[in-house]
Amino acid sequence: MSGLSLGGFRPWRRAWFAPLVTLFAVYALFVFLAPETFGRAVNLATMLRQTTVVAIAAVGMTFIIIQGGIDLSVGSMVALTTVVVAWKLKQGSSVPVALLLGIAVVTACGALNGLGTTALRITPFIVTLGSMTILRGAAKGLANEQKIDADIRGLDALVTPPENGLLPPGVYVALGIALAGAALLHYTRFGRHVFAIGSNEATARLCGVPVERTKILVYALGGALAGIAGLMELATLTVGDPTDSEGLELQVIAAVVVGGASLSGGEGSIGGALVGAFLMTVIKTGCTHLGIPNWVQHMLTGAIILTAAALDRFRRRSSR
Amino acid sequence: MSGLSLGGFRPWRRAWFAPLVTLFAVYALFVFLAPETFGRAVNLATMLRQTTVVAIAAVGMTFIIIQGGIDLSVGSMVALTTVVVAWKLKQGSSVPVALLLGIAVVTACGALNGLGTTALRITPFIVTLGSMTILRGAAKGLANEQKIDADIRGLDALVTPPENGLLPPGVYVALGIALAGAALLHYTRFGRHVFAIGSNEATARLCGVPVERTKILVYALGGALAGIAGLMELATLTVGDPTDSEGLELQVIAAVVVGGASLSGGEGSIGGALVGAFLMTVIKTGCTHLGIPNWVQHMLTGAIILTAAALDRFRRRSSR
Amino acid sequence: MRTRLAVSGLAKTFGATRALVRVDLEVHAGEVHAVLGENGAGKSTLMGVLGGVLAADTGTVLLDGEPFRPRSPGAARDAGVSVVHQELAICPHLSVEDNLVLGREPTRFGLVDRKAVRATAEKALREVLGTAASRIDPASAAGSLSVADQQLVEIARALAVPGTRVLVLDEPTSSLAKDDAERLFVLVRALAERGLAVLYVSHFLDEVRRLCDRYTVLRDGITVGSGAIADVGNDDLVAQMAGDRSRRTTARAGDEKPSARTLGDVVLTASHLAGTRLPSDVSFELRRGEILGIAGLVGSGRTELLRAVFGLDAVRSGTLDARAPMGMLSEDRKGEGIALALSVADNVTLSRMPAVVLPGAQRRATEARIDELFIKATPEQSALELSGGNQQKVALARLLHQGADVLLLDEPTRGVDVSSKAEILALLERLAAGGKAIVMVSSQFAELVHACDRVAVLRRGVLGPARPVAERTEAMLLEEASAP
Amino acid sequence: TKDRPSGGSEPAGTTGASAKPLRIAVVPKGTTHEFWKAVHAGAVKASREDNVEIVWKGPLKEDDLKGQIDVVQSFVAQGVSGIVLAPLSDKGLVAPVKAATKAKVPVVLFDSDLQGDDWTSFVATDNQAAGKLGGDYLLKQMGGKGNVALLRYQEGSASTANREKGFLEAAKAVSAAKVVSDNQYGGATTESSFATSENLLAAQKAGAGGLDGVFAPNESTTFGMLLALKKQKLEGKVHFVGFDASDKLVQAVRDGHIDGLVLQNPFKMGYLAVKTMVSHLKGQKVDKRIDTGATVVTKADIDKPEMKELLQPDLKPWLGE
Ligand SMILES: Nc1ncnc2c1ncn2[C@@H]1O[C@H](COP(=O)(O)OP(=O)(O)OP(=O)(O)O)[C@@H](O)[C@H]1O
Ligand SMILES: Nc1ncnc2c1ncn2[C@@H]1O[C@H](COP(=O)(O)OP(=O)(O)OP(=O)(O)O)[C@@H](O)[C@H]1O
Ligand SMILES: [Mg+2]
Ligand SMILES: [Mg+2]
Repeated sequence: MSGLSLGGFRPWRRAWFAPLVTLFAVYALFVFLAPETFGRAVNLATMLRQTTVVAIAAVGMTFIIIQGGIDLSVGSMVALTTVVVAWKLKQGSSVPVALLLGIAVVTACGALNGLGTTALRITPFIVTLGSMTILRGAAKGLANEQKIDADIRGLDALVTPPENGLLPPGVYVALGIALAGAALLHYTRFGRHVFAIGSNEATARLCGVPVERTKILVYALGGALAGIAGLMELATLTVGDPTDSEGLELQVIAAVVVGGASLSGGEGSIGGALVGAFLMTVIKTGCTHLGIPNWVQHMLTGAIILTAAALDRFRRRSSR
Repeated sequence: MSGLSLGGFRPWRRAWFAPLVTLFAVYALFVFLAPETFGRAVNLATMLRQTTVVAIAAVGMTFIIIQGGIDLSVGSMVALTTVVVAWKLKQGSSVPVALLLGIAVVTACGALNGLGTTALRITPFIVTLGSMTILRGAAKGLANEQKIDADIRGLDALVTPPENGLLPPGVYVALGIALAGAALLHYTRFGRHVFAIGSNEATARLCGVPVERTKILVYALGGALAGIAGLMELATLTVGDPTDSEGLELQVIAAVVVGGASLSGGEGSIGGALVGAFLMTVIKTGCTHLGIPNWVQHMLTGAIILTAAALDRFRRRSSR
Repeated sequence: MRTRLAVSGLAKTFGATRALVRVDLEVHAGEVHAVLGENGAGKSTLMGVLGGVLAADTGTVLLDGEPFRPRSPGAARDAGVSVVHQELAICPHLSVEDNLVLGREPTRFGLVDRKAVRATAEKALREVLGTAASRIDPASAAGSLSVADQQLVEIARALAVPGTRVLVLDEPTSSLAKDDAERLFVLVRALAERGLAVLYVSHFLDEVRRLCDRYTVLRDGITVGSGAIADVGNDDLVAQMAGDRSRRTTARAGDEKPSARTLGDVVLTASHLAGTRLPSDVSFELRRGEILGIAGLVGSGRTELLRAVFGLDAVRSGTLDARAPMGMLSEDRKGEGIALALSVADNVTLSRMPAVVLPGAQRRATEARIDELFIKATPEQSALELSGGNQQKVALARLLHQGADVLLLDEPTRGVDVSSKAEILALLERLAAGGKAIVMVSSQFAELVHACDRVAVLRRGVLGPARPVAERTEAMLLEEASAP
Repeated sequence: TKDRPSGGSEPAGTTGASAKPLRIAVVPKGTTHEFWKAVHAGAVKASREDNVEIVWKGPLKEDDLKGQIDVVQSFVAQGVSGIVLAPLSDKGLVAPVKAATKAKVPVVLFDSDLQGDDWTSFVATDNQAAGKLGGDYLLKQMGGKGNVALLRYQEGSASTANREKGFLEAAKAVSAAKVVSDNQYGGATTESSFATSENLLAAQKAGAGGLDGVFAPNESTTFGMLLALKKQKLEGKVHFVGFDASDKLVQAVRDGHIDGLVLQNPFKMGYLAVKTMVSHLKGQKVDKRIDTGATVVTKADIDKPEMKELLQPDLKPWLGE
């Protein structure tokens, strides 16, 4: 369960197996149906780029969900980051200062989420529902209920493929973050503590795990990653948009859970979350390429979420 | 906890106490700040009317949350109901047929949610996230991606105050539903089983509680009430709107949890949920009356959700 | 005598684990039948099959000559088999009375009949608790009761089922105090007299000897022996359970006396410690190399004493001087003892981990503990898949791995089989000899007398003086604990 | 309407508060699109000229019908003097507007139409005509032939649906042109429009010359499409006509990335709507329909003063930002 299986390599036992199978099946289907457009390498590159925001946020959400929490404020955090950075840039700050400030602000918001669940002991759902609303308001207020149109000074290079390559730097950033996240989760004490708290908080406390500190760190990490996702979003939008990313939280949570995590904590994997995030993009892109109407696309997305989850149940049952 | 305490009357121990205090405080504040407009009786009536949709859906959600589940599809269900009923009416069906069909459709959807959590054993969050997307797609498809403009033949009377009264019939319907729901929850076997499953599902199963059947019934009930909420919504909108009520699920869940329910199940009350629902309307209306900009309103709403939750924590701690 | 329950050739596998291989069992009406075996032998799995929780792979069960294949716990109960499972099954948010009638709520006009509920609850509690029934308020939330009282509520629930033909009790006394257990024995005998067949799982051989008529021994999922209790000695039973496994070093029984140990400096001092509710006045001093036992009745606040010392519960007044790091083992195995979803390796090493965790090193450390405590598990197995006794050992292994100098043990041997219990007590001896200081709470006063250097008695939150164990017997402890 | 207050000094809705100035609620469809900012500025200008108080309040979420109905009901319950409203649905707001009229709170509509005639006046662009204007211009730029795609805005939004309808009308009138995609919705935000646009361009093989022109019916879809074109290095290669303006869009017209933008006059819309309401409350007769017009701005005429006025109305004096 915890990614520490030391026995033989049995991929069908892994959390990311069901979503990966679903992904391949869906991908193959779309390639079959639209080989000339969907099957092109540049389309793959585009889809990878479109996934970066959700993927980066999903890495943070994986930690939060494994730890037994949830973060509904991630969409608002992403929007707030685009606004803060655009606002700073407009004020004439240098790019690094603006970026760091943006990330620092949402990291602090994440830490506050963590404080709410620990010091005030309110359920994470409610704490982050509250901060989702508050941060959305803050973003709108800071931006004067408008898009902030600043010169983003080359930030868009993050999501623009270089002259001689296919993939923009942002995709590599996301991959790097995912790898670092996976290492943190599986090979450090902090990561094991995250699993332990999600699995049984009382036990973890009894074992001397610094439960409060770990939780706050996890939420702060989630915030920091939402901040980086926000930078990608700003690089894409080129304006600071306070209404941006409404509902992103559900996409991110869906990606993580489709990727095999359990909302009751103690289970989940970063690989699975990435696969889940990419699966969503594939469905969306494939539907557009086939000219499938929006409403069918909605229904397909839902059906595929359910299929992946049902496949995952099957894995769990057979591993008993 | 279960609302059946037979000891002395200690309101501060009750789940609805913290939200009620918050409600009174917020209400009084707004009356103080805008006595001439906010304090009018017609304003109270308007607010009650505006709460009916969330309140009716919250009664169903209370059952679902006490039972240890969650339902993200309630917004889509409300929208689907408005579409199905408007579509039927446009086709020339009689009003009762259209209403019954609308409610039957979403009740079935609710039952399917229940089946997903029991037969497929997928977590409720994912099942209902899937059905939220599917039902939204179905509503858009059925409505041809347009609002359905049908003659709703007097249905709007539901939310229109009668000539000689203040409150429209819809408010009484909501109250009746809440009373019936509370009775069902506290005075029947079914209600006790809902609490037992949410408190400890394995134990309930060991004791011969029909866990699967109860769960399916609870989700079906949630669907049926979402259907009735959908009727109220249609009566308000007068058109079948497939894009309606996006994000309603979060409002409803917030109302239930602000009202003292625990998302890990076993705890909750209908009275609390109603108070939670009304609190949200009061904040919204108060902000409009005071001419407070949207972004401040966002922040206030979030802050008040957090305050109510923190007060509730305080109650729980002091009751130990 | 009439055969009430006949089990033959029963087998049950969980994935690759063969929990039951070939189980045969015959229980007569009117007898109390002991089911014995080491941790992980398959006792609870068998009870699960009888109770309709698990479906057997092969084999037959006959109940009064009729094939018996319950499809759910409810069906088993309705067919006359009611079960008290090893793991606590309580709905914490519901009141005690609602728990007692759960699944069988009496109704009137479609509504729950509160009066009948109350009557049923009071009757059931009185049956199990006798005059002590007043200590449980039927209207209070079940989650607020102590583990022992929750266990009693569960027993009362099973007994309250009308039409029961077979009563299954899976380690019912593992968390009960002496007097509650005694009352239960009387009750069980009376039920057997009335013609019930009782299946009784326990690791306490004395108890089994007093209570049961016949026995069946399971080893690795196979029936290896059965007969009348009166015909076998305890050593014989233990040998049947352990089989030819040579790990039992009974030789160690020789070096058990604590006299050889030298006491070190004081590491823990409590003076007039009081918690928010219990305990109310606790003073003691603990040195390295010492095992201090705490005896007391259920509800005397032993658990809360340990929690207050460890810092889990708030301290209202008094002082606590801890000069060395502490580690604690909870009596609530599922709630605080282990993380069920994690692997055995993660559970064991959680309490002390390097900043970077290497799977290989983690496995090696775990394997050492598995050998030390005879845990029937592999490091990568999920803790959920272990038998109750093995889970308890994992929790203990975790504490040992932590390496704290002061160990607070709340019921350390709960649910552990006979041979392992001796091993664990011997291990505690060795730890103390190695310079650790141990506080041990146990409802088994005999165990305290056997393992501790000094024992103090906690009565209604007040801790008496700790006296050397040489001056005390089990009976004296019981007398002091239950003095008015 | 029949309930026009007499004498002109005291609006019927605020009985008992005689000395108070008129209080007019202005309810847009959302608060964050730049379009509504200009409306707001226009409304403020009118309010200052006529010395009335305006309350600016949109639904919390952009384009949320229920939210807007709640806001209107709230204003009626409050008893404002009049409501100036951009209805999110031509049917959904019939009942609240009727209730307002019944409570002697007159309603002036702007931007979008409403069924029935419980309202006093309607101040708006003719959206279908504006869409057709954009379509005609796009096809002219394409030389009257080729493949065009329409990126729709959102399901059930009447004003943009009318523009889309007008555009399709124009496109279908030219037989050499082919509409290759008209069922993709960009959704309410820039981000979703961008993703949909990218996929749309890829699906139509725009990079390989599969697409000659695109049309987007509002600001967020236009911006999303612009970003997508830039991302695929198609800006200036695929003809593109959008709707409404913002700084970035204007710059794109200058750079030749957008052939033209259909402009409404939101400032005038807000201004005239409030003016009309005040006139009505003062007992004057007002027209039932007031057209605020639409024009296409292109690179060639972008620096003309009358376009400047439309593109970068100076909002500072009115909104104080
Ligand atoms: N759900 C499960 N999945 C996998 N293995 C299991 C599961 N439940 C039990 N087992 C295994 O089956 C075997 C028998 O377990 P069981 O609980 O019946 O033992 P027991 O005799 O009751 O032991 P104890 O005295 O410790 O309670 C053990 O090896 C255990 O690990
Ligand atoms: N949270 C609680 N609220 C109210 N009463 C409680 C609570 N927890 C425990 N009690 C009661 O306090 C008393 C002491 O409990 P405690 O668990 O400390 O006793 P103990 O001596 O350790 O008994 P046990 O043998 O069950 O471990 C019990 O009677 C129990 O019913
Ligand atoms: Mg067992
Ligand atoms: Mg105890």
